Amino acid sequence: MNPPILELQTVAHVYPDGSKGLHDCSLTLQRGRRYALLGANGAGKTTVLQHLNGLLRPTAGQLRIDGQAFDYSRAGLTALRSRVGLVFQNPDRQLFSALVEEDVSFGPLNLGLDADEVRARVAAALDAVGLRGHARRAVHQLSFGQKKRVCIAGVLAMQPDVLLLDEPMAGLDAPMQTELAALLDQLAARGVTVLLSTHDIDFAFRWADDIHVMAGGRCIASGPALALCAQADVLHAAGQRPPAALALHAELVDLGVLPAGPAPRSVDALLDTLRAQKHSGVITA
Amino acid sequence: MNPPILELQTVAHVYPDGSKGLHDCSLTLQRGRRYALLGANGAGKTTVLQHLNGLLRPTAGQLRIDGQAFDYSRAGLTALRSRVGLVFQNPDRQLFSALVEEDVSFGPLNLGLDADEVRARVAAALDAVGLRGHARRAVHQLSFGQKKRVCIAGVLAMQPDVLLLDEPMAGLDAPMQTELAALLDQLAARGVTVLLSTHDIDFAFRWADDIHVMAGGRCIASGPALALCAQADVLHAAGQRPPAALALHAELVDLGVLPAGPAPRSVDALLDTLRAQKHSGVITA
Amino acid sequence: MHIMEGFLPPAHALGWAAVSLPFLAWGLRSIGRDLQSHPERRMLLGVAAAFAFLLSALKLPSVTGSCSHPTGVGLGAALFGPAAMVPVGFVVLMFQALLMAHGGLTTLGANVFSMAIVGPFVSYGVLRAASALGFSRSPAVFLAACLGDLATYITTSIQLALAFPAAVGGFSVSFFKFAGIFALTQVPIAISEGLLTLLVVNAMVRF
Amino acid sequence: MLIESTAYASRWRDVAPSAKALFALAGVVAAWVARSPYALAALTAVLVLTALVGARVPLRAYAATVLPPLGFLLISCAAMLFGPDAQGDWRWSGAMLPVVVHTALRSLAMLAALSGLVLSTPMPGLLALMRRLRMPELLLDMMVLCYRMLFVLRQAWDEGVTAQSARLGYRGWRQAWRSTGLLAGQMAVQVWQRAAALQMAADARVCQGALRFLPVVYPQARRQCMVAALAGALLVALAVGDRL
Repeated sequence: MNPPILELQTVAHVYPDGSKGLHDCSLTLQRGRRYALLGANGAGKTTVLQHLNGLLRPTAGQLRIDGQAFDYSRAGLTALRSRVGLVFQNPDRQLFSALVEEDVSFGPLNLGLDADEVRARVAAALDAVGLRGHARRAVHQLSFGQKKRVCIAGVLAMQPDVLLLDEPMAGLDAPMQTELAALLDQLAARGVTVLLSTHDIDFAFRWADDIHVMAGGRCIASGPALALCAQADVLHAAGQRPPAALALHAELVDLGVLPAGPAPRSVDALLDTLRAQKHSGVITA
Repeated sequence: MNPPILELQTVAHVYPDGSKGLHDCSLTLQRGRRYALLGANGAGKTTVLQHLNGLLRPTAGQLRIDGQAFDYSRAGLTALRSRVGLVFQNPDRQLFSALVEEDVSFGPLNLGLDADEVRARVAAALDAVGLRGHARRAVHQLSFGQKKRVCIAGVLAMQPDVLLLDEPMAGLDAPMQTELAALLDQLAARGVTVLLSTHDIDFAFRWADDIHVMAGGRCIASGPALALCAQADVLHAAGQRPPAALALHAELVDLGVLPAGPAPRSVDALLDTLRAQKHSGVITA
Repeated sequence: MHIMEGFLPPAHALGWAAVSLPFLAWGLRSIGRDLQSHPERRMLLGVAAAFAFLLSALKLPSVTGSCSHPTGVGLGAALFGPAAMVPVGFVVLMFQALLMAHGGLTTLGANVFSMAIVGPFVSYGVLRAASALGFSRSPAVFLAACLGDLATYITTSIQLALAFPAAVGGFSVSFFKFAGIFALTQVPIAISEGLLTLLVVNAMVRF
Repeated sequence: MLIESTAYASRWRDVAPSAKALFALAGVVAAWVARSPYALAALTAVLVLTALVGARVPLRAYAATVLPPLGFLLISCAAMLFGPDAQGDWRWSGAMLPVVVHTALRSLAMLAALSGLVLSTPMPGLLALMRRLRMPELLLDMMVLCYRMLFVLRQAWDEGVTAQSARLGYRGWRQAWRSTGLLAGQMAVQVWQRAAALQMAADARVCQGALRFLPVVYPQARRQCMVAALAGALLVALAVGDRL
């Protein structure tokens, strides 16, 4: 097996004001998978993301990239950040330029690419997020969801191997969430490792391949979404209840309404299963 | 029957930039009930709330309070805003003071109350939201959920008859949502009319007595939560799917797993019903 | 107080630009030195300029309809030093000219001199002097902002009088005419400015 | 901000800023060169019409833009024509009249020249032009950030005022002053937090110091500059002719 593309090893972080961000936090990211970083507010999700991108430096423990300990040299940071893109939660705190295409060009230009290459990347990134027609618009004329997509384009234009997103679904309504999830799926299908933080276990269960559970500044459990969400004690320790789809499925299997087998990933999928059941007319009880 | 405490009658609102906020929007609030204002982003929820508090003035139609048309005089606005409190979505945009108790005293001081009365109200409001011990803390040291409660205390200290909340659950994780919903229930039990906006139909269905559904700047339907959520066509027009608990209940009744009857209000309640079913050992199919 | 586009004769417009330029260069160099150790200062001054612009476009409660008072320049001088305020003031004045047609590009040099150089220096000086004399914070801040504003308005009156000396009596008569007629708007603005700065500083120190 | 929204809606929005700036510069030079009131008035008329007809700036927006500077013009001209004399009596002094007329007309012409530019060119275009004209990088960075943050801070300010109004914060003048002070103080503190957040976001995208952006390309820039230079030369020729 390849070494993980990114890894935190027993990382601790103490903020300058003395508050503890992380302690003894370990987690790994494998190439091309979709990860959810699940935890309550204040569990340390944002701090983890900032460590993975080299914005924060561990007080103890280490960050490893491709199996190598990361050295925090200037060149190393540039290389790390060009491979690991981070999208922050609030667009108004990360967009510098008022013009969409200018802002997206910021990252690629910093990588030292020539103008033609940058132009091509900006166009491709705006295409990917569905904002090609808005290249010449002013950021302040866009909706919240569009601004969020400009932020993502700004990171995609750097063509990262790993994309980190801090609470990307916050403030988006259901159709916008579906759209964004589809975009992230596309990226993952192209081999980009995606890690997003969320406090919504139903979303994490529905979307992620693997889940890292954070509580009190530690990653208390990691694993495939299905296996992990079945561990009620772990979820409880993180202040989460089991995903609705999983809990319902378990009850319905117990009652003999549904055959045993892998649980559907969402309540909608469960509803579909029940409807199919009805048409087949078989009640196993 | 008493006249509704607040009412919008065929209200239209056009923003100065020409964009339409509302058109032909009518809805009523009866004393002491819990209302959800349900709709997608951009459906006009925030605009409705700002009309109910007199922050915006209808381009056409009128706002009625206790059955009287509202006159937008200076004195009228003061009276309206002291009776109808509005909590905005983002705590950082509505907390201005360094200390918690100072911020909560902002409204009562503006009402022109004397210092003792203000002190008493601040203490009572902080009690109500469970932050009494935090009165002297700095606002910026609080967690997101605590800030949200300070915002609510700031409005409660004005002792409003009607409490309006814009997307109060946004950004809160599940335990914090449960806590806030309990607080709102307490207020409603004391006779305060509560109206909150949300795009989460599962939450609206679980919590509200009555639901107003917004779509395209209009209130397209109003009614008791259960009756309203059964109208799939109305929900569809508002870009909503039926609440999961309701849909699941209907399927399970159809399959004969559960007896016909009123649907449980939440997936958790449904799970409880299923568990009870299992123990009684009766499968009606 | 802004001198409008084209109001100054060419020689005066260019002359004031030539006077302001060294101050601007000096301000930029002083910031540039700091950037080595504090890279976030670039962002800080950009955001601060936006905030100063926002405050300057504010309609103050007592002076209805009046806007584009140089609010924040005195405050900024106290926080960042008068040198850094020259570029910040330059940016604010440039934006006022381009986004609100207050002031102008041909008169930018003159306006920078009165509002981004004289104003902040006077504010800073008053603040230092007041604290040396043992004033408490509130009167010191009020005086600094208020006198900085008044100094700006007097400088502008001098600039106008130099450009348009009276036919009889020359510079001094002309100066008193400009100073007299603009006092109607500028003195209330200076007092509001002092008051607002005082409120802002009092709110800030509580955080 | 009226100028801002008008510029984005202008028909000449996508004309190269260098061309529009060249024409505006020619207008400024011509206004400085021209001597007779008639020439200045004609120059003003040409420049105003160019903006209204050529760039399709709506008359209402144009009028609203130039109104505040006209107020300054009125007061300043009044100050030169009236005022206390050596004895301290207020009187009309006609001796200044020719100077006042010339100054007022020159101001109007220049105001027209630069209003035409800013009402048809959104700020990013002007900033890109300044970059090409080698304005110091630090100054440009400050302007880019200032321009973006203007909108962010203004929105925050408006939301703050709305939230305060909901709690009766602008009920009377006392409350209004107090609320304004509180809000301004809270937002002043935010200046540092926002700057820190922006710096972090810049670092995440491998910021190397200065902020760099890809300039917008105007494919027709050459031709447009030629046309602007020609039109500008005509304006200057008119002014020089007036002087001779």
